[in-house]
Amino acid sequence: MAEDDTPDDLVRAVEATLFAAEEPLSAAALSTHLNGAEVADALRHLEAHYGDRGIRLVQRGQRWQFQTAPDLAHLLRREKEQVRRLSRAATEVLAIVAYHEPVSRAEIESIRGVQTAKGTLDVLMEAGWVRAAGRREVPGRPVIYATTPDFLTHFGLKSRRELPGIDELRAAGLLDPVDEAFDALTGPDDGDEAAKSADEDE
Amino acid sequence: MAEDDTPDDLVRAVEATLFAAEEPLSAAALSTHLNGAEVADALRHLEAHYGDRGIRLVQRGQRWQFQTAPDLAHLLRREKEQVRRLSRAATEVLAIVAYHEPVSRAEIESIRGVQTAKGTLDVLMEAGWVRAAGRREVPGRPVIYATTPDFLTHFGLKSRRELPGIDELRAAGLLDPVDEAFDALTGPDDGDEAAKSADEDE
Amino acid sequence: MSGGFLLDAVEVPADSTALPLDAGADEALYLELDGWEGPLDLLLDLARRQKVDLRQISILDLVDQYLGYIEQAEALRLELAADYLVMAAWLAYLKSALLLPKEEQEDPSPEELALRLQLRLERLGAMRDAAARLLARDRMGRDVFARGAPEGLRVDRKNAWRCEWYDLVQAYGQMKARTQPAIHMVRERPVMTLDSALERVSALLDLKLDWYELAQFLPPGADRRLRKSALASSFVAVLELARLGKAELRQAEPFGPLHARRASERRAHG
Repeated sequence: MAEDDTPDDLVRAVEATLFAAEEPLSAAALSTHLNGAEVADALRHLEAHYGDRGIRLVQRGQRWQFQTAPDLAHLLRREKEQVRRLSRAATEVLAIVAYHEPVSRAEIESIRGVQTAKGTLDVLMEAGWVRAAGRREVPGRPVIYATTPDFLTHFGLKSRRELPGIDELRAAGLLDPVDEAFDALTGPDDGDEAAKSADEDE
Repeated sequence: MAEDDTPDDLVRAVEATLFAAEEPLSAAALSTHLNGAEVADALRHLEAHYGDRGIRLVQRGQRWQFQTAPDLAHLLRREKEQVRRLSRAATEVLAIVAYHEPVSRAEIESIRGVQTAKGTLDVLMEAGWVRAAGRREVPGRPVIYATTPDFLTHFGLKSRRELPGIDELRAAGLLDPVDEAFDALTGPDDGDEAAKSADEDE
Repeated sequence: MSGGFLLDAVEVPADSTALPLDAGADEALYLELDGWEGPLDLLLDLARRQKVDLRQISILDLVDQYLGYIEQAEALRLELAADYLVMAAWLAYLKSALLLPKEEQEDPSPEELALRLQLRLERLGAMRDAAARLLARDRMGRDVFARGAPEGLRVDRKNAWRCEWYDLVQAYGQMKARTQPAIHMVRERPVMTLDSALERVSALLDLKLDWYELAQFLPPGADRRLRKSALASSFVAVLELARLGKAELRQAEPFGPLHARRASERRAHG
């Protein structure tokens, strides 16, 4: 379009006015702003000129505005991936969820012997490896957590049964239900049932 | 320019990114945002394309931005008078900082012949045009001041070299301190002292 | 705001060039009192009226104009800031020096002082012009405008978490080991008890009345761990026998070999 090379004064004026405007302008408002000039042709001209550029002149309702081309929207909201290693604490919590699921936070803390910062579970959920899986039907109805399909994918597992070393750990007695504190919390019967039901879940 | 009709993907991306940015962007920042693309050619291309339009792509300091063409100021100004008025003192101090930077307060005062109220520099720093730029390594270690990239943006300067008349002022020695100018004018035949100090300068 | 004229009562003209220095008796005297930023500023203004090119001005005329200006202000009982008066005094001195015959001049010469003043005025003038030209440029927000409603750029940082299965299992095992109740078991190992050492040493000492080195009490062919235990037990055994008066001990020097023998009947009873 040869006419693009030297836009006339009105086209330039419309272009600059729409660019500097803080909100979309109707043709009438534009015209008023530009001392009553007839802006329809200029708008069409600009719309065509910007048709295949990184910027578009678009009409929304009766009002005109510049915006970035829709196919370039990803440039405005870019995501930057940052590879981060899971902290030791988060790894431990993840292991507990994986070996004992479904578990409540209190159970996780009882197994680890330390309080679990809330952020640790959040990190695991952000990573997509752990999800809330309902509530345990005991007083207080604590949220219980379980692993996700993404967890299996990430660690290359078909199922939790494949967790490397789980049989050896069990044989070594490392997965026996926990200590008195845990029993006191849940009651000896509950504890057994929970352990049993966890097994049945698989 | 026929090539303008179909800008390539990189040109469109640079165009859209600069258009959407709230702040001027350096070529480096642009490149980072666009996954390390080489943007120099695209910038030159766009600068030329927008050369005679109602919008311009301009370089201010190391940073690029779109802005309206200056000759259309009369159309846009009526609604958007938002430039703060500077006192004469502030204007003079700003000019002295810009033309002499980096410069200490004592040096500013020696040129102006009056003390500079503390508020004057504060106003310029609050406007974002002047910043403290370290200390001069002389007794007392006075703070020295310099202009900012925002100063260049506001006054439409590509760099300090574009400061109006700076080359002439420098050539005429008008940016040199009075003592230096005096020695240069009076020369070695003005007695022993001048000769001595000229020697020391070497 | 140091060095301003402190007056509200006097009319301020919009244009400072309206200042008439040679005001006639019935002409109104206009003083732009708030306009100057100190005596140098006033001098520059006066010089500018004399000549555009500051290198061409007459310092003597300038001094006269400044002093005349100060006099007029005083006649009007304007309160002048001290630095204006200091400048007036200095200029009066400069004027008299400039008018004196050359040979009576002091050092630095008045010409030198005048030149320095002129250089200062030039520099201030240059900055004043530069400021005006700077302000006259196309300024952002006044003459040119940035985009009114930019979408803005945002970079969302997303964490891609990493963890290896080995870390997972190892963490689990170590954690379990950490929290497991600890049971300490001592490994079984060959020892010679004190009782059997007592028996053994007594039997050997009874064989003959002679000095035995401690090592000779150790069972021949015993492995290293049993020898250690036997050595310790045998040592305690000889000490015990010595305490009971059934054996004598001798050692030539600290850490030297320890010898024991059966106590003779005589000495044992003596």
